[in-house]
Amino acid sequence: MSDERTLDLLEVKIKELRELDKTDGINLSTEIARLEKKLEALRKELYANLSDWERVKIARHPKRPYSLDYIREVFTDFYELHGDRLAGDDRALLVGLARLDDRPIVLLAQQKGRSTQENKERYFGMTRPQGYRKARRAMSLAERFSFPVISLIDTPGAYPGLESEELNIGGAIAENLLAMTNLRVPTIAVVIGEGGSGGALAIGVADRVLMLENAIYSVISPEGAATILWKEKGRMKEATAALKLTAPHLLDLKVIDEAIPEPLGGAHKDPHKTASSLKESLLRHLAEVSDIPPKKLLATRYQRYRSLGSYHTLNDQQSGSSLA
Amino acid sequence: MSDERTLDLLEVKIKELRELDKTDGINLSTEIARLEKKLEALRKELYANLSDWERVKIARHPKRPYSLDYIREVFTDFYELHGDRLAGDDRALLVGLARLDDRPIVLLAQQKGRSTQENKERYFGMTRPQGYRKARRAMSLAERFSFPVISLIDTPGAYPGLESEELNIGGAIAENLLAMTNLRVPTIAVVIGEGGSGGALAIGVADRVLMLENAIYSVISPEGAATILWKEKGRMKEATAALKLTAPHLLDLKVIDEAIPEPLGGAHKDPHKTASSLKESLLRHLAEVSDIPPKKLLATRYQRYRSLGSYHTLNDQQSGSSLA
Amino acid sequence: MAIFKDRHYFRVNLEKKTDESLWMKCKSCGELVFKRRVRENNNICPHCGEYFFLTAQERIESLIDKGSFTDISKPIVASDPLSFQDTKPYPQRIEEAQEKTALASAIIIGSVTIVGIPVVMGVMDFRFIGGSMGAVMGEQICHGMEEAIRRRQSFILVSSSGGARIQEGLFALLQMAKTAAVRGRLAEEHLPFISIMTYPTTGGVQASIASLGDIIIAEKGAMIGFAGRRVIQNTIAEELPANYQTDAFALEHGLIDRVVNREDLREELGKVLGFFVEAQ
Amino acid sequence: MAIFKDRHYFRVNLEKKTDESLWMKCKSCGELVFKRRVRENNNICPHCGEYFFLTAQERIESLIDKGSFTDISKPIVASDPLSFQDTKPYPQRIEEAQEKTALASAIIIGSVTIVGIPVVMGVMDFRFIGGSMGAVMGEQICHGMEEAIRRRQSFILVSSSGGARIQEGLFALLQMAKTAAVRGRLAEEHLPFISIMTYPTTGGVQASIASLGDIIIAEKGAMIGFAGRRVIQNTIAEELPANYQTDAFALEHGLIDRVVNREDLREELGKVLGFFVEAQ
Ligand SMILES: [Zn+2]
Ligand SMILES: [Zn+2]
Repeated sequence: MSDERTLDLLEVKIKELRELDKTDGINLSTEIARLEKKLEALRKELYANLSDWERVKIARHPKRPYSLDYIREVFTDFYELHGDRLAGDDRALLVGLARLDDRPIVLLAQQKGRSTQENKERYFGMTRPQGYRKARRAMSLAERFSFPVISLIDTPGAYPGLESEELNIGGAIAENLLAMTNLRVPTIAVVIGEGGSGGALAIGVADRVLMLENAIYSVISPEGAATILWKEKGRMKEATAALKLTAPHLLDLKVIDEAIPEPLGGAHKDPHKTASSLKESLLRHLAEVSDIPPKKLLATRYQRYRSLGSYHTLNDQQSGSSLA
Repeated sequence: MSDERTLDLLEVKIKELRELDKTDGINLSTEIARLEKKLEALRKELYANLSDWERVKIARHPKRPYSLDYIREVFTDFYELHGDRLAGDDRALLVGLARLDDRPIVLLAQQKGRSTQENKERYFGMTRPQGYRKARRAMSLAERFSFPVISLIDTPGAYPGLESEELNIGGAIAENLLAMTNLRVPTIAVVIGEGGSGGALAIGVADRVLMLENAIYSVISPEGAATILWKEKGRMKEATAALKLTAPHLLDLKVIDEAIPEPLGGAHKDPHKTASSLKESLLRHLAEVSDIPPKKLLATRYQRYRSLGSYHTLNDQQSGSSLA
Repeated sequence: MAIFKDRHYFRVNLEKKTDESLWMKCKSCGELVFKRRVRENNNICPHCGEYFFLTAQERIESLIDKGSFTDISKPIVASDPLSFQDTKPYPQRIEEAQEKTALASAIIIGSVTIVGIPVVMGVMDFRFIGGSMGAVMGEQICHGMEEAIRRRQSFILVSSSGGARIQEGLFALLQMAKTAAVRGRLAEEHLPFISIMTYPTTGGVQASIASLGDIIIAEKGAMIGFAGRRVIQNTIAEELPANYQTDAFALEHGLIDRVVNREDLREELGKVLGFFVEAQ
Repeated sequence: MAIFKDRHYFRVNLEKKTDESLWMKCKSCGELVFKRRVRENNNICPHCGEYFFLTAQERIESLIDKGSFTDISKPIVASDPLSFQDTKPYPQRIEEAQEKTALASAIIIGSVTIVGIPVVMGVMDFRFIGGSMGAVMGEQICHGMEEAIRRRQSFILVSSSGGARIQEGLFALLQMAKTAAVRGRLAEEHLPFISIMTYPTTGGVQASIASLGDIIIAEKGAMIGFAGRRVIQNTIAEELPANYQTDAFALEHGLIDRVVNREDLREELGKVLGFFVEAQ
């Protein structure tokens, strides 16, 4: 079976043929059309049954669109707000006002860096307490002025480190969880890349939880799980399979509401198309949740989280015996 | 006229005579009684007309009782709560639960140090952002569980310094001012020593604002005012007189509700007696404000602050002309 | 999943005790000490003061008024929503943990009195898969808080957990949000929640319910924090101070209200609860 | 106090202008520049970009839609509750400041439109006793917020102040609480408050109303903070970084939302206000 690189090479060749076709007046259109069909078929074959581990690689692909890419394509008039008014301004979690088809919203968006310099500034996309508290401030603003809140989640996890602990990162995450369950405005969260544990959930409690098709969302990274459970970091593929961290799995498990389709091969193959799918989905869900009266919205959200998690219930006979 | 030190010496002598009287069986009681009367008369003469500057010295006297002294004598079961859950635990502003004659309350108490070591730990009684935010957390607790809030104010001012600015001390003070105007429980603030500017006011917005007789409460320290206005730090006596920062002045100006009497010469001459006066006053005011229905309490507090400050109103004729 | 079906639900009864060996050797001072004396001493070595590990049952005993405990846990046990298997299947892990601890899950919910004050209490057991929070623990904590609301009592949670239960994947992570949500109801009802953090209170438990106490008390020697030393050293290789995530570190940085000796915890709780009971 | 009685109340009218000299010399680049050109350029040097000082009148002009200004300040002037005298009597200081600025106090409250959106705006003038906040400024700010509530409009405050007005003693200090209280009403009414901090926004103004904006925007070059360099050096003799209390410092430490060039402020305000107007 062909691999991704071969197909990318083929794509380049087709592009070169098209140039040739144009500049020299040679008619290659039939051949080009055939090649394109072939390429499409090969792609479908290649990507039809992506393994979970392959999806992890797509979710982390260095060319994958990040929040700012979607902010440019999906929203208009992004007006960034800085600072938690307490200790600093985290560059790995951006917040601001924006419009989604003319409707003002509050945006919370985790942002990875592309360059080394940008990654240093953005702590490789890992959110610090200053970021979570800035998000909380933005939530209060949203509530005061009835802006819906949309979260774009993309983080390997909360930033681990001395400063984070000194600023009570656990407490910051916990306070956000509580705040989001009570937020009196419609809320939508989308995992666009990596949904890394508590660091993702801290802006992910919402009326609708969506994922891009190749995004992942997990209680722990595959590498972390492999290290802890298999005592071997190298076994992250097995860990990945066990964790059921992909959008299709999580949709099956009814933990998320929708998996938003990506172009064949992943969002980075066609960022515009991905953005337009994301926008369509956001508009649809926002319209739905906006129609729900506030009281019912909150009750429904509460019920969603209250009822989360499966367990076995034992009948009274079974639970009658005592032991210590 | 005799000065304070001479009188203190006389007091020591009387004490020595009393010892003599006891141990050797010599009857000196008549002489002692006379000396005591004399001492009392001299004290009254000395302290009858304290200048404002003398009161400043009493307010800052190193032996003056501090918050913890009153906490021991006025309240019972003080249960200190630590930390702002954000960045640290300030030792210059203590918060906790306590009882005032069996009634649970939340206490906010600024605390100076006595030893060099303690002053280092308590930043010479200057409150940091961590302290104001801890106080705010305690206010929320008070509100959730309907505890009245009692503040003991004693600080030269908010702690100036790089870390304070980095943690947005101005914002921390501002947020407290807003929170206290809306706090849905009875609140009482007492300036027990130094009420240093915004650093004091940040826990001082209340239904009743009291001062110990020799406490001071000012927009700026006498030294600061002398430096800025007279361009000479040494002219703090004049600045003191101009600032009207003593309890009697502020009572005259109707800015505070009561000046709680201190023993002749200041609270440190008889801390127990001072504590019992403070307690009596607190109980009385707490009983009064507790009788007011919550809605009216808040409306009254709002009105108190809304109407604060005097100015001249010009009639329409005077304000008719335009100019630029 | 069949294995759970024919298992008994272990309702904890503190009265019944199997007496084991009489003596034990203190791992800190090396002295041979009477087991019963250790137990009566809150599992603190009578010689050197070393804190021995407490099971959930022992923790409850050390905190409550003698004889006041009733297990009011929900009769539930873990399911295996992901059919998770690492070096062994998840159901087998559960079964082994149940055998080892004589507990149905990593938490017990009890109705107890402390210094005469009735409260609902949740107590985690670190022996049960590291006290990790899966769907059962999440549900039990919520159940405990709802019982506290029904009874108009305070809720106390004693944490001892490494974080979320990996084997339940995202379901485990989401218990953080679930418990936080129900904690909000307790607040709306003006009922106190006192969180007690013991060794260790970390990861997803510290970053959710445990950090949301009206009052947060750490037992002396507790470890408190979000990301463990190893995670930090693997991720960013940062130098960490010796007191990292200790009780003193948490107090200094404002994460908790108090650090309390184990032997004083019961009295301390009585003192705190007293304020709230009077205010109600 | 008699001196106030026969004074006119200065209601600001931006249309009337006395034309002074035609040219000025830029203190930064030394170039001779047309005064009118400077004024049309938001008081920025057309040669080197230096920001010249803005009076309240100039600040208003630079922010609002031309011709949209109406002075809606309360007709009040300072009294002298403490009969304060330092090197001169307080009433004399007030009078001198009024003469210098052609203003009744250190703040103007206006009804204006910004990019077509009607708002109530307060603008401080640093020339008037350092833009210090006494009872008049406190009352005017509250009046402005109450007008915003009455008109269902946003409130914008442009700060330029060294802090509380020392000459009014505790009355000045308490304006911090007074303005914070009324700001609470604006919040309850779900009306936006946009705080603009310029050079300088410090002391009691920064520690009260100016820091309570829903959105806080700093003009480039602003000085923002509580305690000035000199206070810190006199009190604790600490080393301070070069960027202490600069706009960049405030942004880095999370005190403010944005830093904006003077020439972009009007458009920026239009952009922000747009969001809130639509949401209402
Ligand atoms: Zn031992
Ligand atoms: Zn120039």
